[in-house]
Amino acid sequence: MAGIAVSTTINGDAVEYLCQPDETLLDVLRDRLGLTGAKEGCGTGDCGACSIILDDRLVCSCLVLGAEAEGRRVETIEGMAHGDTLHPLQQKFLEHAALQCGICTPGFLIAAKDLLAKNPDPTEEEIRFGLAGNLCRCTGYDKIVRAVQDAAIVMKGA
Amino acid sequence: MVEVTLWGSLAATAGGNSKVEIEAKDIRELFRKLAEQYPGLEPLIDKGIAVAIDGTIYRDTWSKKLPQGAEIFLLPRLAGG
Amino acid sequence: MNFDPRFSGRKFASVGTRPIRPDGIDKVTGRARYGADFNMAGQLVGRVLRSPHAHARIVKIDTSKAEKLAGVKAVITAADLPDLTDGDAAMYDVLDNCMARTKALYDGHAVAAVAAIDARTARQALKLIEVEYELLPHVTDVDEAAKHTAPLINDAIFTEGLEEKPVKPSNVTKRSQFGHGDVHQGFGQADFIVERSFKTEQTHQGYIEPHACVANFSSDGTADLWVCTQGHFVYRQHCAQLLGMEASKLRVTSSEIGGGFGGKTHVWAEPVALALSRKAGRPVKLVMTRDEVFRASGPTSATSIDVKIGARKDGTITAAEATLRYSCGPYAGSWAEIGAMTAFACYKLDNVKTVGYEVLVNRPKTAAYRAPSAPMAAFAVESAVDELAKKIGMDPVDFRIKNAAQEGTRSSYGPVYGPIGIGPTLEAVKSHPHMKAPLGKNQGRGMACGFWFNFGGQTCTDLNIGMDGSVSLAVGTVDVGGSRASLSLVAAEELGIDYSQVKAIVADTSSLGYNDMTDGSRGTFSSSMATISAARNAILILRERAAQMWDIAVDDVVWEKGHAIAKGEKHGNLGKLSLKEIAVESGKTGGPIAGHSELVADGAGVSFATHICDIEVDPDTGAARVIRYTVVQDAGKAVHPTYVEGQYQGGAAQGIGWALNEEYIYGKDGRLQNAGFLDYRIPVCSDLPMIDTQILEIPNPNHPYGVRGVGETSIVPPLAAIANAVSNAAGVRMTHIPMSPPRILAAIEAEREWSK
Amino acid sequence: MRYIRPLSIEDAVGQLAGSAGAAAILAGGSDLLVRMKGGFAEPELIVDIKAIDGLSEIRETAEGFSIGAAVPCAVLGENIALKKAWPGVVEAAKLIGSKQVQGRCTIVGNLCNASPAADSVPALVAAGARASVVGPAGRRTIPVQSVPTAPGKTSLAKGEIIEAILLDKREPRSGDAYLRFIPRTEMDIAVVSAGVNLTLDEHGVVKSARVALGAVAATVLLVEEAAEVLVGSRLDEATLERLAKVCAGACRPIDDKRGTIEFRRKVAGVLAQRAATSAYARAGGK
Repeated sequence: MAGIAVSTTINGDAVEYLCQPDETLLDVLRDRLGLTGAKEGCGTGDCGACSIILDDRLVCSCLVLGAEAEGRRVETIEGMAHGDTLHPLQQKFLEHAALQCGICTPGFLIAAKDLLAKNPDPTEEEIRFGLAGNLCRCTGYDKIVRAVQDAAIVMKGA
Repeated sequence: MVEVTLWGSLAATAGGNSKVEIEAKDIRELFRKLAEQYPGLEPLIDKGIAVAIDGTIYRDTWSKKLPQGAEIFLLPRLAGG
Repeated sequence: MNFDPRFSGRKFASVGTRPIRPDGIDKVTGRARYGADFNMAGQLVGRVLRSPHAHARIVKIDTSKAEKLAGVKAVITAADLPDLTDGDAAMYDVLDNCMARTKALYDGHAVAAVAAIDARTARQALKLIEVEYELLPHVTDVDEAAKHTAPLINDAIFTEGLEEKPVKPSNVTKRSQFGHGDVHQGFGQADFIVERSFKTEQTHQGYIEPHACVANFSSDGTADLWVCTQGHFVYRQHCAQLLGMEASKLRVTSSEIGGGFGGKTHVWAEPVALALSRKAGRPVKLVMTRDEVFRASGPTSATSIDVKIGARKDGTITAAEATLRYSCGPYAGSWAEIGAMTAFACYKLDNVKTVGYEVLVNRPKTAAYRAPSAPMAAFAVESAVDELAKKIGMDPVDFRIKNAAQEGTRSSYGPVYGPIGIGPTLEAVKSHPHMKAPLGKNQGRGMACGFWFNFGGQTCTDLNIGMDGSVSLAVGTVDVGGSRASLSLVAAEELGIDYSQVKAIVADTSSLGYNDMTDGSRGTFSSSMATISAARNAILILRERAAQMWDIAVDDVVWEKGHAIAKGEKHGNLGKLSLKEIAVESGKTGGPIAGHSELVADGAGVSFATHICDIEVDPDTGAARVIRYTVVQDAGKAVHPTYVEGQYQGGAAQGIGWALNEEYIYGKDGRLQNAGFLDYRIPVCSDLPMIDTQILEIPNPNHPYGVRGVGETSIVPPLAAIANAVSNAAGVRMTHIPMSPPRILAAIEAEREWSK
Repeated sequence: MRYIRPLSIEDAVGQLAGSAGAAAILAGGSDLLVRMKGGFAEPELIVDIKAIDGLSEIRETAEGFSIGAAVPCAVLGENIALKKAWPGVVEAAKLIGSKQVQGRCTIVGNLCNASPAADSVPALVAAGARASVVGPAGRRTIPVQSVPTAPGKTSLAKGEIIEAILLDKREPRSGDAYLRFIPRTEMDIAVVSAGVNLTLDEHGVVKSARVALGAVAATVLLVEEAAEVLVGSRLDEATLERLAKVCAGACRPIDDKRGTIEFRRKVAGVLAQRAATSAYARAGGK
């Protein structure tokens, strides 16, 4: 099986890699590029732990082939902070203790970032439905929702 | 002399006795004498038995003294999540 | 142990504050490394071949074709994991569960494994392994399995705990009994009696991170294991025993753990990964798929419980009795025994009797799940208690308050309680605004209580003071939900310094003495006790060094608020020395300053919770929705209240999932039908409301700060609280968990038929 | 295994028709990649159709709407004209999976996956949608309900691709709605579902109707008797009662891990009532 050469942009940087035709973008990110922030919780699009943004659309990277990233823009958790300045969502997740084990956190942050980009002033219900594709088993979601609400306020003021 | 109550599945291995009297000053001596009198208990003691002394549960502290007249329960050792 | 663990009633400076956790930045930036985030040079991919059959004799395994496939570096079967358990029956079961030896005992049971250069090759190799099975009759239902006519899962098992040794083997491995008084007589005094049978289906902890490890076996007989686990020291012991190694030659490093809830207290794939690495001579990474996690890790028991409770007109319970049957998977366990201990633990009872039966079934080996066995027993008991209150005509909270256990009560499992929190949680619930909030159409409110023991156990910590005065705290209890923050607070409290000066880590098995695993809500309880002890030991040294610096007697130096202070008028002009000032000079005063502690943290305080929930039921579809939820629980002392709240909320959410939708569904063929997050339905964000919490602090007399465990109790009341709420909303008593829409709708329809 | 990304529909058809082994079309991948992960699909050829001109567009024409095969469902929800004309179709498409899946999944994929529980299909069937099929033998247009023939099976021949879904221009006083039952609030497969599409006359009386039920038979059911019940009515209580009864009677459900026969029958009727009420209101009925 021949490898496919892919040129793409990840977190603003030009990246090239070779991948197999059946290899998911999640596997490419984790195993070929060392970007292990996206997690595989299920591999079937049911948990959202591998969430990334692909050309401004929130997707599960386990449901995208590595080959499909050709010529596109990929944003992962590793690109969310600017240098050592955390994104307001990252800061609010810390302040609200919106994580316990933290395995779902990168996916939630990416999904929340996408949510607030499309709806800067969401209601609690909109946040809850907007984040329904991300499973968290530790927190009961309470502190996650509060962190997103708080981050939305900060981001509107910014 | 202390009175020891055996609970759960322990009583069956001590010949159906749920209460036994043992002359013991600490948990180590208690376990040694119990194993002598009721060989069926020995493998369970080896695996680990919890001892409640006046309501406080001890799992591994052999040197723990058994006060005269204390209420002593032997409990199966539990799993937690 | 030169350490007084008794509660001292001190005022706190750090404990009880809410700082940001030390591992937080790595977790929000994607840098934290979990089980599958670690790699080694030359690493192979391990994969496991699993039985598709619920019960089958393994006639033959032919691995020759797989071994010849290019890129395959090792293929193993049970033959590569010889039995070294030396009569230890529990460890033999662990071994057999890691790799089936003569029989496959459930759908998903490992039968062989491969290590190959990549995932695709490993997958292909699995297909080339030929296994010849002889199918055997199977049984997956707990009640069916307990019958005399059921297919036998292990014909060497005879029921333990019976008065006469049975002559025939059985799937019932053990009977256990608890209680006191005379229930027959007690029921004779009752004016009202409620008697019902309940069932709960099997659930999974549902941690988002699948089991993952990297094993590296060296040719010199030493090995390293990187693994997500709740107890790396326990994993080391088990793996070393199963592989015939000396424990000290196996270094286990616990990765960040992506959830465990009891499910990562047992080894599954780790001995297999080590055996593959040993055979291949290369590091092997083995990560379970989600399907494998459901089929082949350790879910909780399915249960069948009969409850009978009697009370007088005045609301006094006169007798309580329960028979509890818990599934164990195909290996003996003590799950019903725990259920039997916890069932009536909330109440003050003169006559109580519980009997537990452990039942083998062709399902995965049961593992602990957050207060294991207690939620099902609480569901049955608290449902019956609610019904009994109704019969008597008493408010359910008042009825519980009247019968609640208190200090001095003989618990239903034996010992007499010290100071406990069941009464206070009930009083808090009684006066909580939630109880008075109005309800809408098709809505109902329910409440229920729960109990869990909490554990202590073996614990070891190191506290090292750097020459700049900063403190490194190394603990051996895996941090599953923020304990590094809590333990840093405890170290800061004891030393009298700022939280920011302390950095806590979880040390590997070669860097610290043995620690029991993080189970039984023991992490913060035990490691805080050891941290306090280590800090006090460090303070002894700090005082000595200050005495040297001042050239006075150590007895004249006291430690206050992070400083050495010379005591007595003769030293009036010496001022004080900060921890940092002493640390800077440590090279000249005797070298590094550290405090160590090795102890058995005994005296864990039992914990109680009472939950309130409001449910809305759609009477046309049976859909139930949680619209409000409140948790009231005794924490002893909340070291980091935000993470205590998090534990309360997380346990409640897991309980809500269990109550409403989560269940293992087996087909007639004995195969698991919903081994994925699509059809094993854990709650999503839009399913839940905010979960309100109220922390009560009734100090544990056996801990210097009064800490009890907090992690598990919160999962105990929800099943019953929700069942009681559904009953009040829809007018039907639900006796089968989960209360999925088809079950609720069927109950409503049956009630409609009946009332016609 | 090969992955290709053709630029024209003809090239895609040719590659599919010429492939020696199993070939798969990749648009959103939310079904295909799951099947590949589970080892249920091992295509020799994957044809990614997203680079084909026009397939990623929604076009509004004189006849109605043409929704390209590679348009993610999230985009359907962002098209104001489509949402106004066919709110039921859009709400059905928006129920598939999570936000993450919405960014990828397509209604053509949902249709061709041929699950009886597919969310968008009852809505499309109720809407009378058609599929534009391109294959080695040319183009043809077929009703969407003729695409799935059994769970996991379609009527498409080797080499055929559905390039677009066609929806008619709306008559005045029309409305459609789709409802499904799931145990959770999101992230589930429909246990049972109903799509209803109505057009009213000037007096608010139902002039024409289509009712489709999902997850109650091997394929989505178009229940003509149910439509007959609605036509001529103003959705009074008695009509809704009869609608529920007819829908429950039309079901041929099975017991499975997601629901029971009894549950599906009962709830199919309930959902049909609720969807009809919603469609009626959307059509301007009172």
